[in-house]
Amino acid sequence: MTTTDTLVAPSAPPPAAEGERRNLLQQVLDASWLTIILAILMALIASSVLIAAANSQVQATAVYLFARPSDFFGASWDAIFGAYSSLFRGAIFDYEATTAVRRIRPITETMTASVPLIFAGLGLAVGFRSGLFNIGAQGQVLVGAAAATFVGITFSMPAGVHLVIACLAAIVVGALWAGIAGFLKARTGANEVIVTIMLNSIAVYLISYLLTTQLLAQGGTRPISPVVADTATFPLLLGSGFRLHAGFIVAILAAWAVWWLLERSVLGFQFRAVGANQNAARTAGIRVNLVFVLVMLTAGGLAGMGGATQILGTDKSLQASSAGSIGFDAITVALLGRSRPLGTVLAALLFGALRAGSPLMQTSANTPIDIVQVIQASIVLLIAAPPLVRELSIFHRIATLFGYSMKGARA
Amino acid sequence: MSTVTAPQPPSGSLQTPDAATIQARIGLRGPITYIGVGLISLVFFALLTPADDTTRFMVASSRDYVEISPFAVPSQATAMVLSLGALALAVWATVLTFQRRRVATWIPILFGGLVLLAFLVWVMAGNSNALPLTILLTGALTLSIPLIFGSLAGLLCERSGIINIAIEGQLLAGAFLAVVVASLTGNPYAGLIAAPIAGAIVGAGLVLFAVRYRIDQIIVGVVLNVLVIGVTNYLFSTVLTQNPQALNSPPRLPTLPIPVLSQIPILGPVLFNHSFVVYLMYIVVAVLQVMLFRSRWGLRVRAVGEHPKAADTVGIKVNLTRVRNTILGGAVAGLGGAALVSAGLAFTKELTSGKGFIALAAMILGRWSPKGALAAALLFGFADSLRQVLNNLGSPVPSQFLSMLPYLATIFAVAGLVGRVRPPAAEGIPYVK
Amino acid sequence: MKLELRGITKRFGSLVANDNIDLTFETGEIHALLGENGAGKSTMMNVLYGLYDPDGGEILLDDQPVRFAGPGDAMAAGIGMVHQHFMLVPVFTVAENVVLGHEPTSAVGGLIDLTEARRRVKEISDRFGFHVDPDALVEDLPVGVQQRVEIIKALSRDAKVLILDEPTAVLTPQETDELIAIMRQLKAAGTAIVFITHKLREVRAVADRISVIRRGKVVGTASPQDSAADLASLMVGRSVNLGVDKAPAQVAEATFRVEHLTVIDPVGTRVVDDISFEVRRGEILAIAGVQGNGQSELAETILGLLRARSGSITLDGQELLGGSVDDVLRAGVGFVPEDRSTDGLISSFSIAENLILDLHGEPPFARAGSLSPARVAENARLRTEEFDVRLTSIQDPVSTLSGGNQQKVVLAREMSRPLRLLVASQPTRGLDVGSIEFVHKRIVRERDAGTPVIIVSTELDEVLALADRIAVMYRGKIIGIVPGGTDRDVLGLMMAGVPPQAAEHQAAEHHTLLGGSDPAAPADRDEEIP
Amino acid sequence: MNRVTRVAVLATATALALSACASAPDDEPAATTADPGETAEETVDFTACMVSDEGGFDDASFNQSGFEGLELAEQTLGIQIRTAESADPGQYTANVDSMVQEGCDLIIGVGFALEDSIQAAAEENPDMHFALVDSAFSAEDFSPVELDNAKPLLFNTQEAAFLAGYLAAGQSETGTVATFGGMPFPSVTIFMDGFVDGVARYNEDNGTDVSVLGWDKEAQNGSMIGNFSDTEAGRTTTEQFIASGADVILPVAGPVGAGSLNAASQADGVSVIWVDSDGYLQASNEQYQSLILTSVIKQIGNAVYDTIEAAVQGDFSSEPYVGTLENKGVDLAPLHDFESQVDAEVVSMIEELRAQIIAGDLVVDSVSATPTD
Repeated sequence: MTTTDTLVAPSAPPPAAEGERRNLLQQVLDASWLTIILAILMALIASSVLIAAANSQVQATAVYLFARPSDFFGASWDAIFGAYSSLFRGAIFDYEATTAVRRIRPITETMTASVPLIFAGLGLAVGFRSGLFNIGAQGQVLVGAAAATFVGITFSMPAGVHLVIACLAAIVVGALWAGIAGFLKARTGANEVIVTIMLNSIAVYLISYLLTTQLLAQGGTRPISPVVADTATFPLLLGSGFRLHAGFIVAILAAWAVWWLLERSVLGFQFRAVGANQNAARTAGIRVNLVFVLVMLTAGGLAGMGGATQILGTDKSLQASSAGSIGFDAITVALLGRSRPLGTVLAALLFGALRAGSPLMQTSANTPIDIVQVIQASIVLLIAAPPLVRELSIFHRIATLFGYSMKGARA
Repeated sequence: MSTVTAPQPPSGSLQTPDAATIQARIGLRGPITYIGVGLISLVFFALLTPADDTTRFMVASSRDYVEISPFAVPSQATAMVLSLGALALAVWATVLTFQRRRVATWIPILFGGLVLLAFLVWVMAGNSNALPLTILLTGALTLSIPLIFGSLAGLLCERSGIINIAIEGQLLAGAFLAVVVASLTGNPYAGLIAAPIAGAIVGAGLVLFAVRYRIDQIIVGVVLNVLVIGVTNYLFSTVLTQNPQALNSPPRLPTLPIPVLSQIPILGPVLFNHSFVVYLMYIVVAVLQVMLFRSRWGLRVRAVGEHPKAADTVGIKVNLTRVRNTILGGAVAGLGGAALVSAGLAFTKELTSGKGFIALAAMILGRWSPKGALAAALLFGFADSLRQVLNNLGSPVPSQFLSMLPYLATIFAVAGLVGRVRPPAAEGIPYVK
Repeated sequence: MKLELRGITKRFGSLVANDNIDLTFETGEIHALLGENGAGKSTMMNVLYGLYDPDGGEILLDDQPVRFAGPGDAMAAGIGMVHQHFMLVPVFTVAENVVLGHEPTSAVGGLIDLTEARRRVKEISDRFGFHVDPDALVEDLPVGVQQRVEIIKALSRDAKVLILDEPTAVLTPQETDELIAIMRQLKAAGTAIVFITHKLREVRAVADRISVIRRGKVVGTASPQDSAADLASLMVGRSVNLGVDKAPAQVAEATFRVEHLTVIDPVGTRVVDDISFEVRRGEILAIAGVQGNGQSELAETILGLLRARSGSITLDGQELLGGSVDDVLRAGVGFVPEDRSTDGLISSFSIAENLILDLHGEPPFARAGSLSPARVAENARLRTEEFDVRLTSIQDPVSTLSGGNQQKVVLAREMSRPLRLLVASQPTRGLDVGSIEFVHKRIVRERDAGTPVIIVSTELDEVLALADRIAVMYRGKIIGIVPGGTDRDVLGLMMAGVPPQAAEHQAAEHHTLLGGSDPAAPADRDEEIP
Repeated sequence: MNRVTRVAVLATATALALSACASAPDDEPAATTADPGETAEETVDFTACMVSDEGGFDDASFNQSGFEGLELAEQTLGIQIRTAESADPGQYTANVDSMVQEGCDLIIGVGFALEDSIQAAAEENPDMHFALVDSAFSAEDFSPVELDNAKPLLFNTQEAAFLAGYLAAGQSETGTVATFGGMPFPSVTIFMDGFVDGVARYNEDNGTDVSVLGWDKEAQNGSMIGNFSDTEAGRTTTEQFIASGADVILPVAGPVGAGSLNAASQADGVSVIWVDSDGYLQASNEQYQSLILTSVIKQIGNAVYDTIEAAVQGDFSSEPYVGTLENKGVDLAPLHDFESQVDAEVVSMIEELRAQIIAGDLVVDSVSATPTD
């Protein structure tokens, strides 16, 4: 016998066209863009408590809060404003900078930082849409970065060709690395969440071993690879004053390609079908196990390419920790982007901004860098739970006075 | 009304003699694996070992009650005997498989043990240091304690239908609070009491989002891990580093050797010479094993995880059960965090370093049962302990590869030994009335 | 104990599932609730059982208003329910399932007293002659026995009112007879029985009182003596054509053959055991049998979802075994799966996408790996029009459609290409009368176009309505193949494993209450509303 | 749920209120705007900046040592400081760049990992000064490069570790000593190389057979925790060393060393050699002082301070600083509690070796040492 897990109302929700059309207030307040903006705002507000608490002056004034509260609130405001204005200056536009280049450089830094996140996020999004929870972008980024580095430091080729070969190597190696998890899932049913997590750790040890060998260190004594050849680096888009490189354009193209793959291609149809209902996909003649492998290959290839852009675009040399937190941030990026290519790009830009802005937040406002992680996690949690956002939102509370119904909202 | 004979005679009469003898295909994966591994063991661990090497073992450390001096064995001969024994078992298992008889559980366990011993003999062959067996085993137990608590936490949640990916965060939160409370009070047991509270809070967050807002439980878990890492890092660098003496120097949980039992040779020091948290683990595993499968509470929890609607129709409050279990699970994971720092270690950033995920693997490998989780966690603990011992004594394998050992073991376990397992049927699906 | 519903109203969004319902259930009475699928019977019972909170109205127990916050309250008040989809935990034993929620515990630590649990099962089982092993795992039991476990579960809680929701759907006629005997026994013991069904024959055989429900409202009461046609029109709201119009089969050559097919599941059970049969062009072969006797596995093996251990399956001389599902579909097999929501449709996909689910890789929808949204939409417009699918937009998720319209989407897709064989499992499960008529008509039309058709159904009514020949499966074997229109008692015995000849003898000796040769209603069979 | 939340909020608020009842400071609010760090007589218009590697400034290791030097400079020289912690290598360049953006006068990168970023920034900003801890600058083919505005701060740690190895071998009762590292980085293994050589020298001098567990200098392979944070692994690793007979342990893994002290405290006669700074003087090691045999000191803080001081005075030079026994840039810490327990012969021999190394008669080599000439 089969088990039915949920008691489902005997009919589908009422068709929107029928009868009571939701009024404008309801429509606006339930819109997902509003939820997203509110979620980001709320996460920033929640984090500002931590920012204030970490500030030494706020701590000092808190001791005599009741004696002279103005000190405390003034100091808190200064701390929070200082932190967020530095974030803005570091990530979007530096109004305090002296040269024009310096002023607009932050936004290009945001774009640069978002490139690997876009790639890895797209890879994960493909997996999520296909029902595979791939936690392994971290390892895939790293092995991809290593493959690109290997090509970049070992061979000498004409510019352009060298870059393309290095990227291809990264894609292939990243794909194969992820493919292990896909293959094991298809053949033995091994849970991909666990296998990919384990592969992340294995990748780190493997690369740190290779960094002590001729293969990646090429005779250096430090566990850092040599700098990749100029012929293998991404060309800069805005000249040497900026780090923004052509990888950004490739990332946007990749987002478009993933959109085409998922929405317009036969293969993508199969990916989505497997993601939405494996049984129905199998009954419709789709080779589900093959799809598992193909999805992981695609995801790994994209993540590997993300690793390549990190090395060939910005870092130029490889370390065991070169993947940083790209792979893990990419999970939240893909979730935030609701596994849609456009959403992923926008989410990656947001995370890129947090990343680009955090150094200045530290140096200029003395804000602990760990705040950024808290902000990221809070944003994703809130965005995943629109009802929570609506419950917490003042706008929605006020709107209930005018007949807005939170329950009527669709999640 | 009469029955007209069907166009074909009923299938029974057409049955060819061999049709009845057609049976399910014999699974060849088992025999091939056994014999393959056995042969590898024979060739690499025995035949390729220099004949005059010896391997030294140490079965007691200087602190033990009974002193046994280290002894040496000829490497090749010993590995040979062990490998041949393993091969014999492999053949036996193959014969059983072909005769369609069940391969008893002790066979793979003994097989694995023999191959492992052969490996140890090989890897330590010619090494002037003795392999400290008791230390290896004690290390395995110590290293597996947080994993055991973690996987118990996982199965408490999953048996009620909530996927708990946030074990890592719960361990970390538990460790953090344990350190702070133990340091502030100067009492290690106070830390042990506080840690479950921190874990429970993370569990409450998980279940809040999973039950009330029905968000994908894997997503919540992943994000909660990030959040806990962020918050503990923040608190560490802003609060703990300001005053490490008061906030980050927890006292050690004292070692309480159990009288008599701890004096048994080999087993005594390995099992009965630990701090309270280890004995607590024994108790929690035993109690959970009994409670989960024999008690009213356990029956209801499992019903909720397997078929929530059926549970609901007999008056069991499905979501309340899930909330309770997830919070309880979080608390158990918090204990694991406390165990991690029970030796009186200071808190450092991300000190759980992925143990929560290995605990998750142990839970799956242990098939969602407390004793299975115990066995699986011990296996991972052993892999980790082995890595340390070999690292310390010097081995021909680079340290990075030894470091991969626990992770590789996990993949092999999940892919090879477990394959398609049957999780609680309603796992991960929000219950909507 | 008297149970009364007054003005019960239950809404789901804008849909009113129960509209101001008044009903009374008396002690020692079998009260039938008759209504077609989706009429709101189950919703009402879930309200009564405390699973749903009503939006209006009240429940009275011996004239005292009561409120049930959950099934626990309802049970405490003496209401027991046997759900249509059994509420049993498959991995638990019978005893564990029976005591779940009111477990006897020993003194120490809340451990379950299994001896006492077994005793409870045995006691009730013996009292009614159920023959249920308390230590058997529920998932290993046949459905008929599972149902008895459900009844034991209700009785062990001293149910004074027992609600049976579509209890006969999974039973053979003989098992149904046994169930009716049990119901009468319980009635005599003073239990009020609420019997929910859409089968006229059963209602007339056992009910003391009949209330008919249509579109969430009680539209009238009837007596068991009323004619089937009257009951049917009261239930459906219009006069219904009770049979399937079909011309005699124009049988041509056999193009589909199954020979010595054996399928063994991973546990080693022979789920399909050395089966051979053939289907000819222009005929409908029904595979009948109680659920779980290998019919689903047979259908899935034909499609290539399951691997056979031995034997062969040929279509137009081409071997299908060993090929992938895709190969089988390409060979011209149309497949309507048993459970459309899990296997037939992807609920989050649009109607248009679901209409090309197994054609998405073929021209004209795909060219060089790229899908053509225009062609997909065009196809959807044509098909939904042809199959009269009621929808708002072809881009809406298919889950927004009603069950009947969803099934039409599946049929429209499977019949939208030239077929060499149609396999339809449970094609009308859970549909309303209008949809059933439509689906049956389309299947017959496919037969008349010369396609061999296999219908897998556990509903004898459907089998009898459609089949030109009937193959009865029991424990993985085909017990016999008999012509369409065979006596339902004979079929029932065959479904229980009795070979055709013996079944005929036995059936002649013991007519069941509802049997085809029941002299009281000789013409009943053709009037059956499936 | 809501009630619980409310109770929790109330409790927190009460706690805050109780602690917030102190009276405001009497002096003018100006006091609150003054930076508590600005205790120096006068402020100098000079900003020194520091970027950490992944470890962060609270790593109880070289980042922290560097940071302490920076703080000292802030307090005594009256300069402004800016700091940035890096979470991963991808941030090195961005962090260094944000320092450039902030208009720092001197930017110090801590750790060999920052070489590329510092080098690139130094080449781009010839008017700014830079310094790099633990690494020299090199061209793509690993040939050393000298920059006019960037100063490498290097340490011949192996010299001090050599003395520590000699001491350990002399102190060992069991004839076994041990060492382990955090990760196989040159700045880690340089300690282990020197240590192994020191033990070998002792054996050579005394005809003993003291063995070193945990590091094989030839193969450059040995015991590594795999990170610089898992103190529990440090503890169990040390326990295993102890069980294998080791009684002097040298953990080269920053805060993980706490795990070694913890394990040593549970055994008789086991001592630990601390690294980077004098572990005996560290507050967090207070309860374990009696276990710390000595420390292999690497004066990063001093080097940082000196570099800043020179830059403030306008004497910045890009000439590499190399910490040696000679200039006390690396050193063996005092024996403190072990003063009376160590064989006087061993102590005098160590002094002799120290003199030999300073004089250049004895060269302690390590593949991890940066060639400086």
